[in-house]
Amino acid sequence: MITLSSYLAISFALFVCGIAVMIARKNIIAILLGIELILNSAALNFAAYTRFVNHNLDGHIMSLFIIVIAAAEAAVGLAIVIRFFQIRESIHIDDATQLLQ
Amino acid sequence: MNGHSNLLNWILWMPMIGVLVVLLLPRNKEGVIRYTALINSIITFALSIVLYMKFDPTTPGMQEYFKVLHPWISQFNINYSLGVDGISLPMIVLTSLLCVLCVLCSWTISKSVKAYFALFLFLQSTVFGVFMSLDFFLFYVYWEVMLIPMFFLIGIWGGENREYAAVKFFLYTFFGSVLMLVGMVALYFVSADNPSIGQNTFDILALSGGKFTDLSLRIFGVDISFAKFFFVMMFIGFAIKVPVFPFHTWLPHAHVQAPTAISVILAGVLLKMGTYGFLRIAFPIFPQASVYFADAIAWLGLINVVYGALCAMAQTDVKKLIAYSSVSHMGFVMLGLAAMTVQGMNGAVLQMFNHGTSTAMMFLLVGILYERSHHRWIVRPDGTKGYGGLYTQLPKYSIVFIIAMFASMGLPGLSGFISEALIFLGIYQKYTTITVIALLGLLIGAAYLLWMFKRMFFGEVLDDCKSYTDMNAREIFYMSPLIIAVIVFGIYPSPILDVMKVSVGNLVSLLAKFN
Amino acid sequence: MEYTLGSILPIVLGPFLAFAVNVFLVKRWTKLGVFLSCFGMFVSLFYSFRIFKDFVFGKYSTDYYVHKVFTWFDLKAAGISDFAVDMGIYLDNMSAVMLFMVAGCAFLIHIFSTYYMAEDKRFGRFFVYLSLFTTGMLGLVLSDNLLSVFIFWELMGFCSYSLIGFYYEKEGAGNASMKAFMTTRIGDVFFLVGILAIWTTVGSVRFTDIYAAISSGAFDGLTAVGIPLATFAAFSIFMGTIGKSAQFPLQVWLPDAMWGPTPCSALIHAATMVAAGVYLSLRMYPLMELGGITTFIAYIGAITAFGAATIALVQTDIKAVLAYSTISQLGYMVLGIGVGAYNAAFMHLITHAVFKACLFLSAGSVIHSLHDHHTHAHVQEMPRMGGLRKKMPLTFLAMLCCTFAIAGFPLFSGFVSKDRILGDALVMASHSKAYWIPAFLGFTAALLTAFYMFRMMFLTFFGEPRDKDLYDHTHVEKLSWNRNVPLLILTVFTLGAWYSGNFFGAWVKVPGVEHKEWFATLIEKPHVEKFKAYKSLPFGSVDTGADRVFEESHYDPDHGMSKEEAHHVHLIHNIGAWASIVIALSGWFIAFMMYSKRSWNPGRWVNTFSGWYRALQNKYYFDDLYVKGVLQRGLLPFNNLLARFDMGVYDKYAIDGWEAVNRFFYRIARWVDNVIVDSIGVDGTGASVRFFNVILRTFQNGKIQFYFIVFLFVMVGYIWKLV
Amino acid sequence: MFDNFLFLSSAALTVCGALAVVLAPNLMHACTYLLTTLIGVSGLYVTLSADFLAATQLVVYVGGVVILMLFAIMLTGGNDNKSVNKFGIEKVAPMGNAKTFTLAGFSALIMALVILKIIANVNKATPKTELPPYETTVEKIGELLITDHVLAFEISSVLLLGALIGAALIARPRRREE
Repeated sequence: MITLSSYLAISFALFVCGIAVMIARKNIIAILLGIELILNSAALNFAAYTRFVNHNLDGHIMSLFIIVIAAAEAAVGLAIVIRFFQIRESIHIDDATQLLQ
Repeated sequence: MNGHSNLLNWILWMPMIGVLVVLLLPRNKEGVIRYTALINSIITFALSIVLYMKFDPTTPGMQEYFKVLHPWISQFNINYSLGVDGISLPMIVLTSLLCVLCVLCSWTISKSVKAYFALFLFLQSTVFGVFMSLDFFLFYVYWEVMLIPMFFLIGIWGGENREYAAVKFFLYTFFGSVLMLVGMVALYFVSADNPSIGQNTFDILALSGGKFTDLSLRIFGVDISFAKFFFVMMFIGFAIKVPVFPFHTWLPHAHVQAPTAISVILAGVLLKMGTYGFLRIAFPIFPQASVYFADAIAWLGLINVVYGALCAMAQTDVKKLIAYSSVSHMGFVMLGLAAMTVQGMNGAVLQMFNHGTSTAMMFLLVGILYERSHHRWIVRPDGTKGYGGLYTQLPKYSIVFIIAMFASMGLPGLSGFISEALIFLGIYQKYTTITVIALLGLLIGAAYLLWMFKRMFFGEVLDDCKSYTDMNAREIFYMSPLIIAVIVFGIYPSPILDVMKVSVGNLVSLLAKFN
Repeated sequence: MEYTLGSILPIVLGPFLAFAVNVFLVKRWTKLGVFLSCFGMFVSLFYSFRIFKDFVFGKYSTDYYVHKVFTWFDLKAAGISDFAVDMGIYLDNMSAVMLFMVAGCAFLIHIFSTYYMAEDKRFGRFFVYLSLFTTGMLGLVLSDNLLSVFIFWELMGFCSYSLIGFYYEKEGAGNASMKAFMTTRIGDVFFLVGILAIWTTVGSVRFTDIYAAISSGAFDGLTAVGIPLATFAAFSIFMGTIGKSAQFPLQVWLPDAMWGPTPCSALIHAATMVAAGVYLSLRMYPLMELGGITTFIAYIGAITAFGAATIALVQTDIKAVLAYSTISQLGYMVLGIGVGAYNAAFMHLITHAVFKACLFLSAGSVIHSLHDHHTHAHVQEMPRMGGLRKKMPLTFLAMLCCTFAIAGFPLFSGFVSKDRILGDALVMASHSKAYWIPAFLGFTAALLTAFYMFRMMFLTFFGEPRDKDLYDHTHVEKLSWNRNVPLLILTVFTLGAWYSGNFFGAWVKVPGVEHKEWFATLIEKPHVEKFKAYKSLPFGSVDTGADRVFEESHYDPDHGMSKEEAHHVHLIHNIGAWASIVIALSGWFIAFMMYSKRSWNPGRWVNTFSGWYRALQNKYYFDDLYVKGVLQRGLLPFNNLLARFDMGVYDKYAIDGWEAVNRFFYRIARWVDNVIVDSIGVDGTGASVRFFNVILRTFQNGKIQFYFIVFLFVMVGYIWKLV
Repeated sequence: MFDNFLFLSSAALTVCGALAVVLAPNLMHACTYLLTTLIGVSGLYVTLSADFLAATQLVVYVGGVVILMLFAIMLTGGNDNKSVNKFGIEKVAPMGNAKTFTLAGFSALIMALVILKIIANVNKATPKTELPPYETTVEKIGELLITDHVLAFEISSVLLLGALIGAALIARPRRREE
């Protein structure tokens, strides 16, 4: 029997994995991968709730926007990464310490 | 007159429309941007003339016909409320007039034209906001927002020491407005306890009329009259803008460093915002305290007159000299305010207008000269003459300069005289000694101007000056409205006096109740 | 005669419209502009002559006047104020005479200027100023109140400034014009104080209202800055006279004013503007009397008359001599006011205006003719002249008549007026010891006047030419009408007969000749009581003053005196008159011996009194005192100090110092921080310090992931609380 | 039945992919595993009757974002043989070490606890209702996008545009000054 909880569980797994990636990895692109995971988990939640709780399509719209934003974020984020790489010749997250100064 | 008019809204937002249009234009179309700004300011001026025409000079107080009132932040009873009366009308007309001329005199600006005109029009709108607001909060917002374009206009387009001047101007006025803010908030909280108001409000009209005479404050265990305490706070806030003596030092820096058009707006309009603040806020809200402090205001005004004039005499930089002369002339306005008589107050408001025109002329003229010579020294730091024989070299320019100079020193037949005579007549009734000393200030006022004129204009033409060209058509064009204003209002001041005398009389009678 | 707008206003509007139009014509249509100026002046002369005729030959009582008012602007607000500033026209005998004099002189000088200035490159501009100036002067004469007097007064000051600085290529012209304006402005400022005092007390500055207020005692018992109000106001207004009429101690500007073109010196600095100061004092005479400053006025006048005459003794510049003689003569007028010779002072004003204008015009023709071919400049130095009477007989004639007039020779106008002043001074001296000094100075000055004027005549027109080269280059004077006609007309009016029905003056009564002086009949001190029930007419209405029907003049020199007193006065007057004649003749004689016959060597005198001579040449060091002493040593260093204080000390430390104060507080805070943190560390709580330190350092490590973890945990905690 | 199969397979794909992303030692591989996860999520959308979302997921993520990432990985790898950059740091960034993985595990565990607590509550609170039948959502979403959510739609379009331009601007190689 597929219920809301099953979707939530999957989304939970995605989220935790995303968190883990974000913390464990030192590579900026890998961290971006983690962010994608987290975003997907959120989008999945929306869709699941739409299906099981309230039956209008607002959740879908929300998911759609999340996808849009994720795409935008990926584009800008990767651009920054590339720029960063051009400057520092590295994509190690601990090199990005400009905030410290 | 029945019905209702949105004219004030139009005047207030017209420059903002201009800002939008300018921002949408491409950066390299400088000509289009200039003409946009010019047309916009001319439309604004035309609207203000319409306002003047439709204005009913017999009504004391705010004109119902022009009132604009919309709730803004209703949780705190803050309204977007605009109004016009005989005191603000001359200022609105003056502002819109000067802005047209300033756009014309900024024609030669070449450094990021788009940003300049956008900021300039923005500044114009905020100044209108100050002169029109009837809500203290709105007034404060405009008062503060005005600083931002001013800061950038001085800081980017100014002279060699512009950052210092801009920061100084900003901090100085900011300090003053913080004090004003304290007063404003205090009034807001007190107003609910007042039986005649009954709710927390920022409405200037509701607050005014001397409703806070009995309140007292306890600060460090000492009872202080609420009105007196906050009057002093607001006094400092406005006095910085005027500027009154101990707070005057931002003015020479800002005036000297600012580009010509901004100096004109600074001296012509912004200084008047301070005295306008007294007339609109400090005096009506705390009439008793105003009367109590009248002596002090008069003495401060006197110091302004004499100190400004003496300092002006020692200056070797033309623009600085005129900046100090502004200090001196605003002292006359303060004297007129301190007199609190019909003649004095009317004279003060008239002087606000007249000083606006005459000092604008002076600054514009110095700007014209600066465009030719790229320096402003009467006597250079090494002791040689900076200018000489300009009379021979620039005949038209000299004639206009003479008119501006004599208007500034109050020659009868030119605009400065009537206002100064009225101020003196008003102040003499109360303070004989102060009048006599202030008249000496008038004497020194003539001295430094004539001395400057003599050093720059008489004698043989200096070699440096031989390349200067006389005023061109554009310059004559933008000087001519001021020349006409200075002469016409010197001979026939009634067009201004008639619109303001009832409103001013109203204020005087309010103050007289507490005398 | 009924006066309406149309018959009075053209007097002022003529020159004013000429000015207004001329401003736009000055560049292109210079000739037309000049013509317009002269035409405007002619219109003005025509209308003022009509008024003059009505007042002098019409059958009006001595105190007949026309007064019309209109509101200039007002501050009327219902229930709050009814303040209004009224302007108006006031015509009485005095202003009628004055009007005619001003318009006449101005017209003639306009005509003369078309000759004198024709070759000047700023020919048109000169007439612009001249028209504006005449507007001011005529407006002043027509004014009915002190405020409009002040307005026109300042307007004239501006014109005077512009005309003195007319040759603006010269540095000296700039200095002179500034000096003139500033010095007179000192007086003007006091004048304004006086106006304010009167306005506040009386509620109006109309002459008639002031007279009424004086008679009703409005000034009684009031004080201002510690002295009686009437004295304060009178003194302030008299300061205006001192400034404008170049009286001691503000006399320094008038000699420098000679930098202007000569016709302007004739009009402004001899005939009209400087006389306006005296005119003001005459108008305000009741106030001066009430304030009790007549003795002071007499002293000022006498000192001025004497001092200026002494300085004139050593001048070599022909215009400078005339300038000092102007100051000296103005001193006489002021002395006349001081000794109560109201009528005589005004008469001297008129006669002096005529002969001094003529003198200046003659001097102008001399200067214009003498052209140095080496420096291409006009020559004004008398030592380079001499023997000019052969080359310019007409000028010589005119100047001679004027010299007779100013020296006080019988039959000429100066005798009639000046000797009355001296006579009255003598009468006053016989009453009060305080007046002996003014009277004595007055007579001495008369001697000096005769001397220096004849010295000028001898040096210029007689003897052999001292600069042969210059003399040879001088043309025989051309008979151009626009030079000669004004000179001749003015010369004719230097005769005493025009002013007095009696060639020997007023006070020498020839038996059987009726007392017929129109001047003495017309001009009278204002009787203030008469103004009590006074009403002014609005401007549009027709004058009904003629209803105040002809009334036999009660003027009589003996009026109100006892018989013995009248006898005494006559006696003294006679003594004064004969003394004057003797003095004038002896002045002529000394000059003749020194400069014509050359029997007495003036150099001996110079050597004997070398200290005095130097003092005279330096104008008693007044210029040095004012310029070097007061300005350069006093005011300017003080100003520099103040300005340096303002920017260098006050702004730098008191204002910008706040930044330092802020930094100071910041340092204190940091220091306190360090000390407390350190001391706690020393006290053994270092662990905690290190702990916080570690925490802080860890939090600020700049690692994004760390921030992320922290953020995550905080959020988690928050959600935990929430759920 | 097909539902269940689809759900189970998609879920497996998703979870396994995610775990692989966490554990993969090679970035390229991690990216590929992300691809599987995203495809799995797309399948889950299908089971949730969100056909439009599923399609979008496939097109945008699988077709766009992951490709972008692959490009980025390739661009940042460097084409020279040096493994150390000018700052002396390894060029190919480490994918994490034992310490970081411990930290990550610890954090994830705590997160998991928290989220499980939330989910437990949710599970109790959600009513069990009859599921609506599968139907196409494209039409309705389209309608919603231009009616109720038109503002958000427009803003997101502006956002995308801005992101596009911004990304192009940021990543553009600059001319060297010298």
